[in-house]
Amino acid sequence: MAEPRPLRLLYFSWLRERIGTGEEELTPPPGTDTVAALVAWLRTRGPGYEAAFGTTAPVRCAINQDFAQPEATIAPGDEVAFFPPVTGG
Amino acid sequence: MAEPRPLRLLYFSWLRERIGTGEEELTPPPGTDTVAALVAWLRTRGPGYEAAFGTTAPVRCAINQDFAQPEATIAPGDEVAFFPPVTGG
Amino acid sequence: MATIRVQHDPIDVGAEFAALMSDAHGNTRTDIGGIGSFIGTVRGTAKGRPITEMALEHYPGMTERALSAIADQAAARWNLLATTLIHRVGPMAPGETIVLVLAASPHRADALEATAFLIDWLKTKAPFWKKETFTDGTHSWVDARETDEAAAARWGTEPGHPA
Amino acid sequence: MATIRVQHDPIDVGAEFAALMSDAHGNTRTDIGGIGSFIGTVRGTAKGRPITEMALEHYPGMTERALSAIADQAAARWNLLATTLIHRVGPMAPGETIVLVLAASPHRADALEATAFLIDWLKTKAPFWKKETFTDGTHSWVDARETDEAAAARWGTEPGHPA
Repeated sequence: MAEPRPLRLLYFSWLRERIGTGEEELTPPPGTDTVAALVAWLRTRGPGYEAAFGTTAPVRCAINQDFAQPEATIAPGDEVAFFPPVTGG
Repeated sequence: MAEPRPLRLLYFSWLRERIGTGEEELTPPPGTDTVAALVAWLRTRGPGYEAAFGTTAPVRCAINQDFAQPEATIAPGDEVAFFPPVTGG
Repeated sequence: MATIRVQHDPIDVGAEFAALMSDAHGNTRTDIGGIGSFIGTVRGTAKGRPITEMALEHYPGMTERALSAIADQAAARWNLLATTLIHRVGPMAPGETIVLVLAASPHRADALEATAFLIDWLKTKAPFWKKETFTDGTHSWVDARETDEAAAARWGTEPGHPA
Repeated sequence: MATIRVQHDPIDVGAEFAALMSDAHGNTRTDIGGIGSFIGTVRGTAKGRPITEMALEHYPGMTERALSAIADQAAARWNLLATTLIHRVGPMAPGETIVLVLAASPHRADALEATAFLIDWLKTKAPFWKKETFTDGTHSWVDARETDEAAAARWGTEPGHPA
């Protein structure tokens, strides 16, 4: 079996500020295979994560640079980004 | 009574080319007091006018630089312009 | 605040945009949030035949009145901070700019809708006429298009003015 | 034929228009009849308070993918000859240009509709985030607006992509 590869996690805007980093590599526990499950696990990692994911403020996700819904599947090695609704233009 | 003042007549685009001038001063017969009556009289003035006004090609009119309908009233001294539907932009 | 101009000289799009973004003292305006624009250019063919030149004739005096009335209508319908309507006259080569419309607003919906309105009305209510010259030297006055009338009609009419 | 760019440098509207009107050999294109444009600028106030700076953050990589996908959608829906999408990132002063959209077509209806579509989708589907700095030094991330979602929704969705 291949070596398990970590997720590449990216945070933008106020999620980056609350978590305290814009990028990290993490390997969540086995079975953490959806966006929703990943968020639930991240919230256990400390007050910064709780401040980022534990409020009513909407958070969007992209897997490998495509928008993804909470039920979307994540796989080892994926680039998973979290950010608020976009406000460019 | 004041001296009767002629109309200032302007022609644009292919009306100008067919009539052979872009501008002239004319005093139509008494009673020529609408755009339609003016056009009817102009058509009697020669083949150039007939070629300009006597075809099915639509002709627009402006009195004193405002668009005017055939039944609009004209008065001595008015600037009356004839032209095809506009095609700028 | 409308800039209305009929000119023989080429239109400098960048300079007109910069002018619209400047206040009376030459400082950059900070009340504008979005600018809609339409730029009309001379196409190199007409009815499938190549052209060498497009010439624009107009009705001096009435043209400026008509363009001002169109800008006034736009200002009455949308929240506009600045409007630019510049139309060239005389001979032009394929690829050159015939007309420039700019509409500035705090918000983009107003800017974009006003831009569409301004060019739709300009095309049907301002006294300009296009003449195309073909490669064999013949020329042809451009016919008005029913699609332009339909585009203008969707905005309704202003009171007291024929459509 | 889409020009997609994310840049720190100021956007030169006149230069981008000239580039869009030029073919690969530097000659003026003669197939274009109309160019629609939207220019977004930094307003000097937010929620009634003056700002000193607007900073734009983005998601490098995904941004370019998203902008390309938006341009592709526009090209699939309208008859477009060229499209330009340029978005600035980093700090900007009030009055500066944040975004430039250009859509060129043989005909103006396509150019204008595509312009509105491009900016509506860019505002809701491209990963940019705005941060305003107020005169007292505090800063605030701009909240997404429901009106932007509604504006984007009127164009429908592309197959296989969430709205």
